Amino acid sequence: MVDLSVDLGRGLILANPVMPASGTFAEGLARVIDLNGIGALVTKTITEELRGGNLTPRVAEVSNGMLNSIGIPSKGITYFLEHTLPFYRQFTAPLIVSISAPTVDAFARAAARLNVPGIAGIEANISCPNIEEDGKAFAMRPGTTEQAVSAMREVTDLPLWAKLTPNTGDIAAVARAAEKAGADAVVVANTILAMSIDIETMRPTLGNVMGGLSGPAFKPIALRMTYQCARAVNIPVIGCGGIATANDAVEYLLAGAAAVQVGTATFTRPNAMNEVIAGLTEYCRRKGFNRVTDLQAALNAEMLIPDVMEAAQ
Amino acid sequence: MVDLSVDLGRGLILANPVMPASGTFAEGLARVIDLNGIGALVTKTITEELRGGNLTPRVAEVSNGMLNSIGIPSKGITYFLEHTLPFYRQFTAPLIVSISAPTVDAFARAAARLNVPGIAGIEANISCPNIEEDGKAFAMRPGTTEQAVSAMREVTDLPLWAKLTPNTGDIAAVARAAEKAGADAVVVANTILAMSIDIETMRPTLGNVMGGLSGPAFKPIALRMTYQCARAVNIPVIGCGGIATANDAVEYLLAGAAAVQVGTATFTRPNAMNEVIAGLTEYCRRKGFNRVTDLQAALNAEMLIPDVMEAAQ
Amino acid sequence: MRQPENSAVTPPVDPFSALAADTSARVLRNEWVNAEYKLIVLDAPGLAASAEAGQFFNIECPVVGEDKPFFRRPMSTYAADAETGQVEFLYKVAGAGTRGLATLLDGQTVRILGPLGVGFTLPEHVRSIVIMGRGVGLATLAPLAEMAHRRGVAVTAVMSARGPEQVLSVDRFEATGAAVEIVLDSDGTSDLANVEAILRRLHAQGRADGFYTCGSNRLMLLMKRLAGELGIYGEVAMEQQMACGLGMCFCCVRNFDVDGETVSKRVCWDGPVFPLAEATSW
Amino acid sequence: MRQPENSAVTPPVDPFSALAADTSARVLRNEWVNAEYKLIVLDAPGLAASAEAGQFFNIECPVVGEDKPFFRRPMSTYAADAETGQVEFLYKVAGAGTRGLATLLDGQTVRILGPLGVGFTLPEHVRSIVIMGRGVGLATLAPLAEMAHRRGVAVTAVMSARGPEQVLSVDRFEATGAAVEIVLDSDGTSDLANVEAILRRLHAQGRADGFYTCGSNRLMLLMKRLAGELGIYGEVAMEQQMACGLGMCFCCVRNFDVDGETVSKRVCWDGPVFPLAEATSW
Ligand SMILES: Cc1cc2nc3c(=O)[nH]c(=O)nc-3n(C[C@H](O)[C@H](O)[C@H](O)COP(=O)(O)OP(=O)(O)OC[C@H]3O[C@@H](n4cnc5c(N)ncnc54)[C@H](O)[C@@H]3O)c2cc1C
Ligand SMILES: Cc1cc2nc3c(=O)[nH]c(=O)nc-3n(C[C@H](O)[C@H](O)[C@H](O)COP(=O)(O)OP(=O)(O)OC[C@H]3O[C@@H](n4cnc5c(N)ncnc54)[C@H](O)[C@@H]3O)c2cc1C
Ligand SMILES: Cc1cc2nc3c(=O)[nH]c(=O)nc-3n(C[C@H](O)[C@H](O)[C@H](O)COP(=O)(O)O)c2cc1C
Ligand SMILES: Cc1cc2nc3c(=O)[nH]c(=O)nc-3n(C[C@H](O)[C@H](O)[C@H](O)COP(=O)(O)O)c2cc1C
Ligand code: FES
Ligand code: FES
Repeated sequence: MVDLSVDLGRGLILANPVMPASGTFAEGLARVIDLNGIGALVTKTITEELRGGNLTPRVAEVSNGMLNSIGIPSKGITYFLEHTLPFYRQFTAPLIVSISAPTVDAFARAAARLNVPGIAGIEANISCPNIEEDGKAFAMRPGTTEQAVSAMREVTDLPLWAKLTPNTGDIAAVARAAEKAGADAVVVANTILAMSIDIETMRPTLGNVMGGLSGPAFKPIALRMTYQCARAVNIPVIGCGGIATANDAVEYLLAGAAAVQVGTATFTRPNAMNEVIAGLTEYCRRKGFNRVTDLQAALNAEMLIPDVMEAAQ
Repeated sequence: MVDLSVDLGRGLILANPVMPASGTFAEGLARVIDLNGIGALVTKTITEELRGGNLTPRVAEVSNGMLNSIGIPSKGITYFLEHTLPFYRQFTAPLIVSISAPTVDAFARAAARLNVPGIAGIEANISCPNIEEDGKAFAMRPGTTEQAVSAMREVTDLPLWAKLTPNTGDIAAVARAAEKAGADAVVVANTILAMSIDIETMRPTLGNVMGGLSGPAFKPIALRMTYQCARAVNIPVIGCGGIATANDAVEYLLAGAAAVQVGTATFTRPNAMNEVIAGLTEYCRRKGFNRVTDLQAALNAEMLIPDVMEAAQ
Repeated sequence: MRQPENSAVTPPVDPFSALAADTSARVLRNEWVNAEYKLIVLDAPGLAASAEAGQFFNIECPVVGEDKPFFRRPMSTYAADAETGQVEFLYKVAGAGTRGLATLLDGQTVRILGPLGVGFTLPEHVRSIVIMGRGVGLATLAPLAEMAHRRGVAVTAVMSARGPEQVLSVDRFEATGAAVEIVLDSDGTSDLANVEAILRRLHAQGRADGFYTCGSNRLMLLMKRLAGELGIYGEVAMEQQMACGLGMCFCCVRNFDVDGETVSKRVCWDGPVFPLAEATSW
Repeated sequence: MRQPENSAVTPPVDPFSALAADTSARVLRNEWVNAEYKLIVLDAPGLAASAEAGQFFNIECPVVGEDKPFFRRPMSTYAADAETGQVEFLYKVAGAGTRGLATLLDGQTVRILGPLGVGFTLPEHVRSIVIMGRGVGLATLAPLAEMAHRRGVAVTAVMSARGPEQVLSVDRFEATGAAVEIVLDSDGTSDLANVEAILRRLHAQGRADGFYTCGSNRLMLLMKRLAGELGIYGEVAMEQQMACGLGMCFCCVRNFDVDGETVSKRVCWDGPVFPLAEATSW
């Protein structure tokens, strides 16, 4: 029997390390798969206020991946607590609520409102524009990351995860800032900004011109960032980006992730998370690991050389 | 007849906007295709000093792309001028020499040595580690970019291109710094740092652990950066990243690129550049463009909204 | 407050029962019905075959050569029979996904996720409806005619097309006993004024206490205006690009007019069938 | 100095003549020769069929299901006949690329880039050579035996394998008149001491003024040591992962010992055949 459980800190123990990525999961999946098999449930990002989201088209296909510029349409936290939360209370898997806000204070206000039964943790989507800093995302810089996370940490005892953006030059520094500010885990990473153009209409394929790349095409980048962050911090790193199979999840765990999120893959294979869980068990069994957490230290590091940002050139 | 010629500044006019990306082209291609059909020839990056390159394995396959950690093995500029340059002198396509260096001064020294017949321009690969700044690549920050480019500008009247790295949080700012320092064009972009792990051996697939992602998987990211840079500067932007077909090249030109570089595609289809050139002509004819340069202003911008770094979330 | 302890290994309280399934369906037939459309007949027992009129499936299209569809493609149920376990789609071969779909041979399998979304409803008071569609919209409406027939609701089908070859599934409508009126671009009968005249005549004849439409923005707007003017109940089946088909990604939104307020709804989740009164131009 | 002006539109001075081509070759046969190896015979006229012993091709392997090889795969020329225009490869079905290659059916096409690299040479003074290979290395060496035969050079082939089923292309060697000695793991004859004894005997008999090897690091090191000791000329065909196959990417480097100095060379460009004296362990 392989032990799949993982401890993500502050008393939050998941039955297995697999959960949905924010914005790629909602109530509808319960029509198709048993949500109780999943390690945790993570909501689409919500905001305090009502928000509309972006222009359509909001998604586009690219080579082995997708672009999205959904934005964060949100009915607000009050609506969420009254109408959405009760739905999730029927499941045993712990619920992580993803929140976002345009200012440090608004992040704290939003976090404070989630101290209610049925919410097991908060994922702060700090990959969103900070209107007090020219619209640059909080998670683009260590300083603004630290401010946002600290402000939330002051108002909540729930497990608090910081979701980082890949659109930064030094994600390890941002992860360290989140750790320093009291985050219990970092999620690595949100989508990377990208674009495509329809050469027949000569228009961008997204109404919003640019959008985030996700899916298999993004995996090697997010995996690298997961590896960099796992070496930079002592809190758990939750890997996310292009995971579609158990093999992909194993790569992330070997890179040092404590758990993984499956996003885009659920759109094309609604049962992807369950397949990842089953395949992880099988991999551990075949390779002789009794605990899935053993993978975190199993990377064969004998020839690892110092971590150079520009190994590539 | 479609006019494919492009003016890249400082008197450098190419017969067509298609050229190889540095490090994906060498003398060997002349065995298979006629190099005189190509818009320009761009060498693998050379350095002043002898360099060995990285450990093997140096490449790995990923989903619709590849990772490389070749490094910059180089026989030095003297060897290049004596042994390699004469080979390229037989072709009519202008030769661009890619150089790299570990310090600002060394960049200037290298650039100064290229004022010789048969060299039509310099591409400065500033995506390499700056040993005076903790090993961070010059092109990761506007300041170090400006220093390196200015130093080269002082010593050469050749067309001078700065090749930017995608491993930065704000590539448009870096492009502006290059322009300010006197670059005649920016090349967008070098490979993005990535990783993959062989789950059977539990080792990184690259000897160097991390390496650069290139090929189709990278295209939407590099295209976005090309678009951002083209809006940020008035010098030509040369688009590079995942271009394998004429349609890909058209996307870059519509995004505002003046010319394009084809890299990884040449490894899998040695005739890729010629196919891109032929397809570009055909596209222009079909769409009624007399000059390929007309594409640069043809993006249907009626619904373009302001450029937000985090359009994705 | 938070409840991490009990959140781990407790088994599900109720046994799970799905409302939709990702069925690996076997191709029984995949044939051209005219120059642009193919009909695919699948062996897809279980939940899939219980699909109702107006519900749809999200279909995994095969990768073929340069055609590499990443998303699934939404398709209305053209027919679903819980007894035979067969599900059918009528589709227009357009881009990468449908070109891939068109290559499927008998005996191959294809994953179809469904039934999805909210289908057509026939409120109690509705006894005689007009179904008006164009192009592939008629594929979506055919099962509605059969549903109406089973409920004893009379149907008039107004079928619009470019020319006679593009009129799809007349036989399906006629088999339900529906009165069929065909309007064509090729002879000018499909122009809006004429269609409006037909709809007013049907209403005057007492044959229109429900309007149902799909496949044309122009026709939808006409029906919506007349429905408002004449106080007729109506529904419209909408299309929008989709990724998940399950209400998760919010890519498939359209604007609706709900009591004078503009509201964004997900076509895959709140629809694809919506009250005609709420629909806005697309 | 720089010459942008004249650099633009001047037509090429000499008409271009290629030394290698990316040939779209048609599959004539693609058959299993044992449990692990397949032989593919291609119709590939033009430059491809002019490949010489030791030269290789970079082959575009088809995408099949989950197998999505991105790079081409290098394969030695197993046979190339400029007259018939046929080119053959003998390959071990191992990973994603070769599994894809194995699915090719007669009549399908496959792109093969070549001939590439530097093949075997037979210096003037060499009149009687020993060819020693193991596994798929024998595929690389078979054309050498034929080349030697054409030049009137006598050949002894020492063929090493796990068991009798893994000995490949004995017939090819025998057809050239080569003396064949088979050494096997299964009967212990392949152990290094025995092979060394065989080589020393051949040398003593005057049958070894050239050593040629491929496919085994162990055997290569043995031959290198003996060649050094006995003053025998030698060559080895090397393998290394490749991307471009044309000397452009520098991924296929190995270290060589050139006059006591460690030098990195590209297997695709400087090789794949190298002087045995320069080879180092891989
Ligand atoms: C609920 C619903 C039911 C549908 N039922 C049918 C049907 O029964 N028969 C039929 O032929 N078509 C139907 N469509 C339209 C069908 O989904 C598109 O024709 C199909 O997605 C086109 O895919 P493609 O790969 O051929 O085109 P491409 O142009 O390659 O598609 C590119 C992207 O745009 C999307 N897209 C393109 N056209 C449409 C469209 N009209 N609606 C939604 N997304 C689109 C694709 O799904 C894909 O994501 C339906 C659409 C919806 C939303
Ligand atoms: C010059 C040369 C000639 C060769 N000739 C033959 C031949 O005639 N017959 C034959 O069966 N094999 C030959 N090989 C080895 C052959 O290239 C590999 O077996 C093949 O690339 C494996 O690909 P795969 O997709 O099956 O394996 P995978 O493991 O999926 O390959 C993954 C990657 O590793 C590379 N790789 C794996 N094994 C090797 C290897 N041994 N050498 C080089 N790259 C490798 C692949 O090319 C690919 O890039 C030759 C190699 C070289 C360099
Ligand atoms: C349609 C879509 C919507 C998303 N919405 C959110 C969101 O609301 N909040 C968030 O933090 N991340 C959001 N993401 C990012 C995902 O959570 C995830 O970080 C990213 O897609 C990479 O994982 P993947 O490749 O497995 O999809 C969204 C991604 C997609 C594709
Ligand atoms: C094997 C390999 C070697 C490369 N070497 C260099 C180099 O020496 N200098 C450089 O500026 N870029 C180098 N690059 C980056 C390419 O020039 C190009 O920027 C990148 O690969 C993206 O383009 P592509 O997707 O078309 O390959 C290299 C890329 C590859 C794949
Ligand atoms: S398609 Fe995802 S919400 Fe409708
Ligand atoms: S394979 Fe590219 S240099 Fe050898």
